[in-house]
Parts: sequence; structure tokens; C-alpha cells
Amino acid sequence: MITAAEPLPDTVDGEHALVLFTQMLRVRRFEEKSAEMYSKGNIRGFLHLYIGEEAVGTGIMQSVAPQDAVVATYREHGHALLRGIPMNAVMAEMFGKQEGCSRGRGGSMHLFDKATRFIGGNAIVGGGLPVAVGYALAAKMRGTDAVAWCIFGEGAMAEGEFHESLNLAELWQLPVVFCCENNFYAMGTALDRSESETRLVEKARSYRLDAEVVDGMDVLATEAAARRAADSARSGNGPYFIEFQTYRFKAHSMFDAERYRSKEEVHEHELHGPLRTFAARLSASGLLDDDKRATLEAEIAAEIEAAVAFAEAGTPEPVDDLTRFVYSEVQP
Amino acid sequence: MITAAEPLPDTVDGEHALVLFTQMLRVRRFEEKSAEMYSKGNIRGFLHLYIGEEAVGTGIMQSVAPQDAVVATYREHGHALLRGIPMNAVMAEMFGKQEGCSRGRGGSMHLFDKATRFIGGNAIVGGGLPVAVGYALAAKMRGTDAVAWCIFGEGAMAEGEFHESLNLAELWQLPVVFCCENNFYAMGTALDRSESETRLVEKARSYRLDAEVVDGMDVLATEAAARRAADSARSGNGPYFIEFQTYRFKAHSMFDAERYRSKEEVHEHELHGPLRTFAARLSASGLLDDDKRATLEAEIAAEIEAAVAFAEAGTPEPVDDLTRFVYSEVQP
Amino acid sequence: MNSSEPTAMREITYREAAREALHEALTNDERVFLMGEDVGRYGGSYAVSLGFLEEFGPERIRDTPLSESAFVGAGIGAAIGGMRPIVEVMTVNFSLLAADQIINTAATYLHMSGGQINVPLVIRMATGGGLQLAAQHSHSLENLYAHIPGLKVLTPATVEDVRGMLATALADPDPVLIFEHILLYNRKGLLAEQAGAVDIDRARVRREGTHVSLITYGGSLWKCMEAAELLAQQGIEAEVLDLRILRPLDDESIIATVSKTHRAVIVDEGWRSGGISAEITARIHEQAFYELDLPVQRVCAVEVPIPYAKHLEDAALPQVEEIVAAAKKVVNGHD
Amino acid sequence: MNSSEPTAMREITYREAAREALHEALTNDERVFLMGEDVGRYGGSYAVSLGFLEEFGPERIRDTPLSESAFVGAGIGAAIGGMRPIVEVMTVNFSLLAADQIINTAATYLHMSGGQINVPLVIRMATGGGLQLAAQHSHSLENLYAHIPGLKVLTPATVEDVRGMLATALADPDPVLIFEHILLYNRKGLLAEQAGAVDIDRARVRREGTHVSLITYGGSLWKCMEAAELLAQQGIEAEVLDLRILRPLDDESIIATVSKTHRAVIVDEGWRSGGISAEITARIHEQAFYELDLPVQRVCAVEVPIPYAKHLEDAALPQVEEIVAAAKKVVNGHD
Ligand SMILES: Cc1ncc(C[n+]2csc(CCOP(=O)(O)OP(=O)(O)O)c2C)c(N)n1
Ligand SMILES: Cc1ncc(C[n+]2csc(CCOP(=O)(O)OP(=O)(O)O)c2C)c(N)n1
Ligand SMILES: [Mg+2]
Ligand SMILES: [Mg+2]
Repeated sequence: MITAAEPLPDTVDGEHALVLFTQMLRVRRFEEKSAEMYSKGNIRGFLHLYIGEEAVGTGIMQSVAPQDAVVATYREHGHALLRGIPMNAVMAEMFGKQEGCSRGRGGSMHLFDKATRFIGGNAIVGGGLPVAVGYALAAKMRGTDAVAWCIFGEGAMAEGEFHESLNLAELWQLPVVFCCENNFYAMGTALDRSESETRLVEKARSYRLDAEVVDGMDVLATEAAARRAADSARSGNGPYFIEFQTYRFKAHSMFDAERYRSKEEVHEHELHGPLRTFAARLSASGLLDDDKRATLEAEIAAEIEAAVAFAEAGTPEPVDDLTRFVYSEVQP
Repeated sequence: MITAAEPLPDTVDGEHALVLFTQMLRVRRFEEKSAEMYSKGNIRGFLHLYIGEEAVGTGIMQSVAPQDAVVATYREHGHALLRGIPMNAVMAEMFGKQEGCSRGRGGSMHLFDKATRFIGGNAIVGGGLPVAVGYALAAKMRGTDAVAWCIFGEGAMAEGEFHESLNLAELWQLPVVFCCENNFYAMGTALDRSESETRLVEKARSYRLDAEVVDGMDVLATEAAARRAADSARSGNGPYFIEFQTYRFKAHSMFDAERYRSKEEVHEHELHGPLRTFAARLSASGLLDDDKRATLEAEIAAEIEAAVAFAEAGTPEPVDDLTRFVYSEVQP
Repeated sequence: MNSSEPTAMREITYREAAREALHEALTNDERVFLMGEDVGRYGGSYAVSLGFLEEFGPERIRDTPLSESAFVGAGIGAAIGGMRPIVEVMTVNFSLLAADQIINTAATYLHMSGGQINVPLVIRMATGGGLQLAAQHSHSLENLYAHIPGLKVLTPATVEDVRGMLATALADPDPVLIFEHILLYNRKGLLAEQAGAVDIDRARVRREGTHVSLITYGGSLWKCMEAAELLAQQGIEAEVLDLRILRPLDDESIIATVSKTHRAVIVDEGWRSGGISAEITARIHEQAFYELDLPVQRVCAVEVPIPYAKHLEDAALPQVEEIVAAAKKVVNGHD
Repeated sequence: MNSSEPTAMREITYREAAREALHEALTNDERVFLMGEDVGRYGGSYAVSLGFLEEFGPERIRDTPLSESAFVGAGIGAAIGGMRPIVEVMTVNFSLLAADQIINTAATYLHMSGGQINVPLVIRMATGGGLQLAAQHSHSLENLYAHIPGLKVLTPATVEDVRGMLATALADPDPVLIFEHILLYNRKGLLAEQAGAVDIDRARVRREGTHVSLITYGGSLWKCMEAAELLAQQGIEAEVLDLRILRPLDDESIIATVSKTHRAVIVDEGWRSGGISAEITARIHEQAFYELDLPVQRVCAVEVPIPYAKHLEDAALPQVEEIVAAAKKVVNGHD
């Protein structure tokens, strides 16, 4: 765990560090606004916040190249934003509007964007893993250097699809980076109640994958790990597994009384939150002061307000179009 | 690999060694007769022979206690016989007769016997693993010292159900012995084309199971391993995994042109077959001579002939009874 | 099942009634245990088993890893091994991960073993849409299981049934699937103080009527009841038949109501094509061919993956007005 | 699709025709590849892809581990990634292990993504009974998939269709499931020398008739053809409609034949309750209510897990005599 006051190492570019911070902050504020919109009833269904885990997605996305695909879960607003889906489109999606990135049909759990190869938004735990493996297979067979980034929670690792997918990816030496966001809980089930082996990298290694565990609260660490993974996968060394150790500060979804963990435990982790810690380091390095922070906050707030306004002003899709997109409109 | 002429170690009881041999021989001859009955059309459907693998089932069954359950696959005639299902009932089953151990409804792939807790005969690769775990859970919750013996091929280890089952068994410390019959092929797929990690024990260990690999062609070795596993599981140490390295001398089923392996490869293994090797050792130890062998063969042949006669004389179940056993006949 | 004396009634939510049923089962039979994702510490994803872990302990209230196939299969094995497991699968959508165990194993063992190995397993699943949970959380797939010989499929729609079906399912020697519609949990109903086990054989008329039969089950029952009220205001007396059990279907009750009203509307939140609505239509067609003046109407989910946006989700699922319209159509012989 | 000039015909087995279709697809489009258990070295469990590994190499003929969920899901991902995968699942029974990927992912992505992410995936599976393979290898579960919006379900029964449907399925932008009945592989038929792609929209009348319509698909087509011969000998001219596609159903052809003959028998190797036979009955009931004098007859599998013993398996599956009897019943108005 990084001490709050430790300055950044010299090797880190200050500009870039600020970018990382800003990206994390943007996700955080977006999530906070989403929660607010949920209480107001503008967002409905399930809503899974990424608060506390921002350093993971932010670190990963630095190495995601345009040709790469990202396969995510239902806790994916952050990834979607970081991948470059416009905030307007994400917010509008959660409002169920036609201007949403899935035309309002997917909602919070099913953000999609063909342009940035953001292939969902899969709400079946473990369901995205085989899809990512297949995308990587296509990339390899087509001779591109694209990588499939597969993001999932540690809970997914108990599913059979995890097992089958890792084996297949390694057997066929496919360019997939398996990114496990280990926040130590799957809903209310703590890791040690779901896995007989809690050292998750050992599990990945049992398929002969290259695997590492990193501090998922430290954006510099997550970024570095993702870069190693990307380099390895992109250069033909097959799949790579990273366990990002992180923590979810909020409830699993908006329907969760959090009976399975103490307020103290949550508080303890919040003290070492990715934003708080990194902000302190940026300050210690002279890169961030109150003014700068205020400017950033204001810019982000403005973008978010605009996104909310955009989403509010969005149009509901005509009910007559309900049966569109069950099958493709252009048939051969 | 044991040299053919090496005598048995002194620690082995000669009587018992002969029993082991006889059991293996009985399975071998039964399988040969089954193949013959298949060509004659008395047995139909799929028929998966155990020839070459007899030392595995024989070794295992020495440690299976009356209160234990056995969950097997479609290649289970040997296990069924060794567990004590009468040969008549097994043969009649394969003939599709009412006197069969599943009344002719299951056939070769679905031998069942409630009395000996032989819970199938599951023809879905990997499908029996969760069932065995559940049986062990019941045993543990009920406070019995029963063990669930779960037998499957190495091909099953790629299935998600393997992963989920091992994790659950270890997490809950259940008395299951996972017996992997690694004959190096799943139909035509060689182990190294189906598993990125071919050291199968490493896979089991990645769930923190106690695991060992043994020479599955040596009945003394298989017996000893099974005993260690039984002792461990029965005394509350949770599940145990054994990889039995063996080889299938015949085709996968009766519909297999065996294009995926050479005749030489098969021949090489046959030279070290479990019966041939063990017979030589018994001879070297003065326990088996031509007369003794002839007597054994004759006894077994007689039993098998009787079983065939029994099966032939068996009655087809009345067609009017077709819809029985979809639901239990005694309803509360 | 209750005595004929006047029974004291109390108001109770469906969730609470489901909980009472589980509580009773766990209390009365030590072979019974509950297993599934988050049934323990979390209290159940729909809060049905809140507090059970504390009361019955972790041996009997088992939080499982995310491994639908293994824990459903473990339920099968435990049932064979002498326990009476209640397995909870969070939603029927996720049960597809366990479809092999349910269909290839639980449903076949009794038959494949020639009657020896029965599987007294109860599986509970949430089903249905209406909470804007989108396509991977909202489908009504109970249909798929209702097609499988060897399974029994229950769909309690009332507090009485969710309270009473579990005990009967647990007493059943064979695998029983219980589907609880997600919109029902907060619904209130009247339950007799002494409510207990109910049959799992017969459909039940929930409202008598003479002009048209609304045949339905689960979450749609209440839409039909509402539709019947509206129809009554327009002089149309609808009889509402709650199927209660999707496998085996109670033909007798279906044919009885249709023979009485000569007009039928089937309401099902599953998709129309190949759904239970088709089977009911077929049975009416086969067994009451001369009873109808007009074909049966089906009000089902539109054949799309259920969308997130509220107005689209509403449009995709059967609604009261559609039921009313369909009923009027069969009664009046035109729209 | 063929020219109207007289076409040279040749005799070919269904297996060989399936093989030609695959061969052509692999030859014509480098995005196409075949993946599944034992499609390579073993030559396919029904020997359809024998020799392909040698010809197209291991990159395009991919033997997979026993991991139905992963390799079907990988097919989805590869399809999204620009390839045109053909995934083979040995039998529909094992496909239950991949039901999540097929139903929750392949069928939903286009819709959940608001039309952006289509999944041009073809999945081939063997289906059906008749080889005494017992309950875990013999079921006709294509029904289950025919219920799911977002999927197309094809059931080629003829050499022409198994030869021609694959190309059309591969050109389709959405997931297509092709079911091949195990008893057809060795069956011979006549195929035009220049046979190529066929439509996957319309049912086809395989035999014209006026007295009764036998509506069927897949392996049962040939039982119906045989029944039609026997009926003809007794003066009853049966029209045989081969559905060809179970989703979407071709209502027009169904209603056309029923409107012509006024009598219908549906023959399906799936179980009766909740099977495709129910949906067809329902559609006839709804759309041709006044065309029938007697209810539709269904000849389906008996609702048991299919047993091993031959006489019991025969009794469980639809047989020619039953079809004949059902046809006579609707034609004569009594047994
Ligand atoms: C197959 C399946 N089973 C159960 C669920 C219900 N569910 C949704 S999220 C979740 C917990 C997943 O935990 P994890 O993978 O650790 O991700 P996290 O939510 O912690 O990010 C569960 C059980 C589901 N969506 N899919
Ligand atoms: C889920 C499933 N997929 C595929 C099959 C077809 N199949 C039957 S046996 C077999 C090979 C299994 O190999 P292994 O587990 O090594 O056992 P072995 O036959 O070698 O004893 C396959 C692919 C099946 N029965 N079940
Ligand atoms: Mg988690
Ligand atoms: Mg093997």
C-alpha cells in the first residue's frame, strides 16, 4: 500500500500522471451522479457502481489500442468512459434513451460501442470470457495484432466458463488479457467463501498463463501491469492474467443492505482509496493543488451536467421499433 | 513401468494378488465378450470398452466400502462388475432386458444399482462430477463416513463442471475421491491438444486438493493410491485427486476408425498391459502357472457364458410399461 | 387442506410467505438445507432468506461460489444421498448454466436407472421481467423446463401457494422446479393463520366467470385479475384460471373452464412461439375443439430480448389493456 | 436457385452432402473455419469432416477440448471479430452445456447493443434418436432453441438442404443453428450436379396431396413420406410439408397446406408437451380455425427420457404406422 504522502517516482511523467488522475476523477464523479440519478428514478434496473475501483480500469485502458476489443461486465460504466464512449451516450443509455450507446435497450449493464470495439456489458457472470477468447482467436487468425481485454470480477473465477476459457486461450496461444478485478466480494460472498485457493494467480498459472497480482488501488501499478500484459499478448506470447486487488466502496448494486461486511472494513479501504492516495502523491510532487483540483472538478462537473441534460433531452425510441434488432436489418 | 518378470514384493499377500488378477481378468473377458455380442447385434448403441484400463478400476474398488457411492461414466462395465453388480444384470442390461440392472432402459452407458450405490453410468462428459460432490455433501451432513468415488476420463477435465466441482469439494472439505482415468485420449483428441497444462495433478492442486499421479497399468500401485485416498477422505481431510495413467487398447467406441493414433503406439502399450505384466509377476512369484490360469479362465468363461445365456433368456419389458419411471410410482 | 371452520386470515407479502415456507421446512426436517448464491450472508438476492444463516447456521444455509452447474448438480447428488436440498438459482436466466444438470441428469436418472434412483430435489428460481433489468435478467424461461419429462414445474402466484407448495415439493420424490416471479415478492395477500401444504396437481379458478376464460400463471395472474375487474365493469364476466403447475398441466381444469365459457385468452410472460401458451392452445384445440366459436387468443411477451427502457419493456410484456382487448375480441367476435 | 434447364442428378448420402457444403464453404471464404470436438483428427463424430484437417490444416479445422461453453462462446467472439465460424456441437444434448452462450449471449447481443453487434455464427448439431443411444444422447431438443428470439433454427432433411443451407446460413448476419438428424447421415438422395445455396425462409411441400397434410421436419420427414405411400395405397393422398426451418416458422406454407387439405397431422420426434408441434397446432388453430373439421393430430415422442432397449425406443419415437393411423383418423373422422 502506498503511503499517502509519498511523491511520485521521477520516472513518471507529471502530465501523464495528471491525466490518469483526471480520468479516475471523471469516472468517480460520473458514478456519483449516476447514483443520484438512480435515486431520482432517471436510471432504473440494476446499477453497479465502480467507486473505489477506478485505478483498475484507468490503468488498463492506457494500453488498450484502437484495434483492441474490450469485453466487460455489468459494472462497466467506468470502462466504457475510459475506452472513449462519449459520456453523453453512456448517460443517455442509462436513461433508456435512443441516443444511448445501446439505444436504451441495454441500460447500465449492457453498454456497447462498435466504434471502439466495446463488446458489452455482459451481465452473466463469466459470460464474457469465452467471447473475449473468440475475439482473440479472430484477431490471431486474421493476422492483426489486436488484443482482447477481458474484464471480470473475482467471483467469475468459480464459474466453469473461466476454466474453459483460460485453457482454450493458452492452448491456442491467443492474445487475451484476462483482467480480474478482485474486490474481494461477489455480491455478499467473500473470496475465501467462494474459492478454495484464494491466491488467484495460482489458478491462472495452473493453465500455464503468465500471471501477476498488482495493487489495484495504485494507478501507476495497474498501468504498468497492463502494459506488460499488452506487450506480451501483442507480441504473440499468448494470454496473460492480471489480478487487480481492489475494493468496492459502495453496495454491490442499489439493492444491497451490505450485511456481509462492516462499515469499518469499508472505511479502512476508503482511507487508501485510489483517488485520495493518488491526489496526495500528486500534491506531494507539486502537480496538484487546490486550484488545479477545483478546475478539474469544475470541468468534469460541467461535462457530467451536460451529459445529464443530454440524456434528459433524449428521445425514447418509438414503441413501433420494439421488434427491431432481433435480427439484422440487412439480410443477404 | 514395471518389468514383466519382476516378482511381487514380499509385502504383498499372494492370495490377494491373485484376487486382483482374477478381477482384472474377469473384466477383460467380459469386455471381449461384449464386443462379440456387439458384432452379433445383441448389444447396440454405443459400447465403450475398458480393455487396457482394468488395473485402474480394480485398484480403486478395493477401497470402496459398502456405504460408499460410485459415480462413473459411459465406460463403466468394469467398475460395475468390480463394485459387485452381478454380471448377469450387467449383461442383461446391455441386451436391453428387464432383468438388466437398469431394466434395459439405460444400456451400456447407464448401468445403475441402488443396492451397491452405483449411481451411474453418466454419458455427459463431466456430468457426474457435481453429482459425486453432492453425494459427498450428504454423507458429510448426515455424519456418515461414506466416500463418493468419482470416476472420469482426462477429457472431462477441460469441462467447466470439473473446475466447479473440485472447487466446491475442497471449499466444503467433502469426502470425494476424484479418480481421473487418464488414457491420454478423449475420443481422438490427445491430452496435449485438450489441456494447456498436461500435468493433471497440478490442475487438481490448484484447488488445493491432495493429488497424486500413479501408474494405472500397475494394479498394486492403483490399489495403494486408492487406499491412501480413501483413508484421507474418510478421515475428514476433504477431497483427494488421483491421476491414473493408463491406456485404452481398443477403439473409443465401436464407431471409431482410430485415425488419431498409430497401431505401433497401441501395440507398444499392449506390451505393458496390466494383465500381461501382472500375470508375469505372479508367475515370477510362483503364484500363477498355466494350470491355475486355465482354471481361472474356465471359471470366468463359465460365468460369462451363463451371463450371456441369462441375458438372452431375459424378457423385454412390456411396451405398456414405457412411461413408467418418468416420475416415481409412490407419491406422497 | 384446511378445516372448514372459519379461518383467521392475515396480510402477508409473497416474500414473507416464501420465507415462512422455507423456515418451516428447515425447522421440521433436518434433511432439508438451502444452498445457492448469496442465500446466507447477503440474505438472498430477493431477501427471502434474510436471517436464516444466523438461525440455522452455515451447514444448512450454504452460500455457494458462482458455479451454477456444480451446486445444482450437488443438489442432485445430495438428494440421492438422502438429504432434501433446496437449491436457489438467482434467476432462470442463470439456470442455463445448469441446464445440463437439470435436463440431462436430474430429469433422467430415475428412468435411466429403471426406477431405482429418484432425485428428490427442489430448485427455486426467480423469473420474469418488469424491473428494467434487460435481456439477461428478465426472461421467463420456465417454458424450457416445462418441456422436459421427469421434471415438475410449479409457478406459485399467490401467497397461499408460495407458502404451501414448497412442503409438497419437498415431499415429492422427484425433481421439482419452483418459479417465483420477481414482481410478486412485494405483493401482499391474505393468508390463513394455519396455512400449510397445498396440492401441486390442480389448476385453480381464482375468479369465476361465464363469458371468457383467462388462463394464466405466475406474475401474469394479477394482470388477469385486474383485467377481469375492468371487463366486469363492461359487463363481461371473465373466469381466471391460475395454472399453478406448468408440468404436468391440469388438462381437466383447462377444458372445464373453456367448456364453460367457450372463449379463451391465454396470458403468458414467456415468448409466444413455442411457449406454454402454444401447448395450452393445442390442448384446447385437441380436447375442446367443438367448444369454441373463435380461436383462442394468446397474450404473450413480444418476441424480442426484453429491452431496458421502461416504455419498451412495458410494450414487450403483456399488459392489462391487451388482456382486456383480447378478451373483448373473443367475446364480441371482433376487435 | 438453379437454372430451369434439365439438371444432371447424382446419388449422394446426406453425410457426403453435408461434407460438400462444408468443403465449399471452407474453400470459398477464408473467414470460414470449423471448430468442435473431434472435427479434425477423428474426422468428426459422424465422419462428416473426414480428411478436412489434412486439406485445410489445423488453423481452420480446430479440434477443441471438451468445453462446450467456451468453444461455442469463442465462436460468438470470433464471429464478432470478423470470422465466419462453424461450430460443431456433437449432439444437441451436450449443447445444454453451452445454452448460456447461445441463449444469453448469441441471441441477445444484437438487440442489447441497439443493432450494433451482430453475431454471424453457425452452429451445427446432431439431434434425434433411433440408434439406441439412450436418454443422454437421443433427445430432440431443437425445440428449446426454436423458442428463442434472435436465433434461426434450420433442420435440413434432404441432401439438397444439407448441401445448400450452410452457405445461406453463413451469409446470414445472425446466429443460425443447424440440426442434423443422426439417422439421416447414411441416407441417400438425389442431388443436382450444380446444387448450391438454398433459401432458409420457406417450408417446402415434398409430396402433393389433397386429403391430409403431414407437417414435419428433419428425420421425421422420411417417416411421413413412407406413411404417405402407405396411405396412397389406401386411397388417401397425403401432402407432406417439410418445415425446413423451425424459427422463424413459415406460417404461409403451413396455412396453405391446411387450407387445401383441411386435415393435419404434425409429426415431431421432440416430446409433445411444449414442443414445436404445439406451436404449429396453435398457429393452425389461430390462423385456419375455420378450415378444419377435426382437430389437428400430433404424433410426437412419448414423454419419457428415450430408453435404450430397441422395442422401447421404437415405442417412444414416432413410427410410420402411427402416422398412418393418425392420418386415417383425421380423414375418416374416427379411429
Ligand atoms: C451466472 C450468474 N450468476 C449469478 C449472477 C448474479 N450476480 C450478479 S453480479 C454477482 C457477483 C459477481 O461478483 P464478481 O464477479 O466478483 O464481480 P463484482 O460484482 O464484485 O464486480 C452475482 C452473483 C449473475 N449475474 N450471473
Ligand atoms: C459433454 C459431452 N461432450 C461430448 C461428448 C462425446 N464424447 C463421449 S466420450 C468423449 C471422450 C471423453 O474422453 P475422456 O473423458 O478422456 O474419457 P475416455 O473416453 O477416454 O474414457 C466424448 C468427446 C459427451 N458424451 N459429452
Ligand atoms: Mg468481486
Ligand atoms: Mg480419455
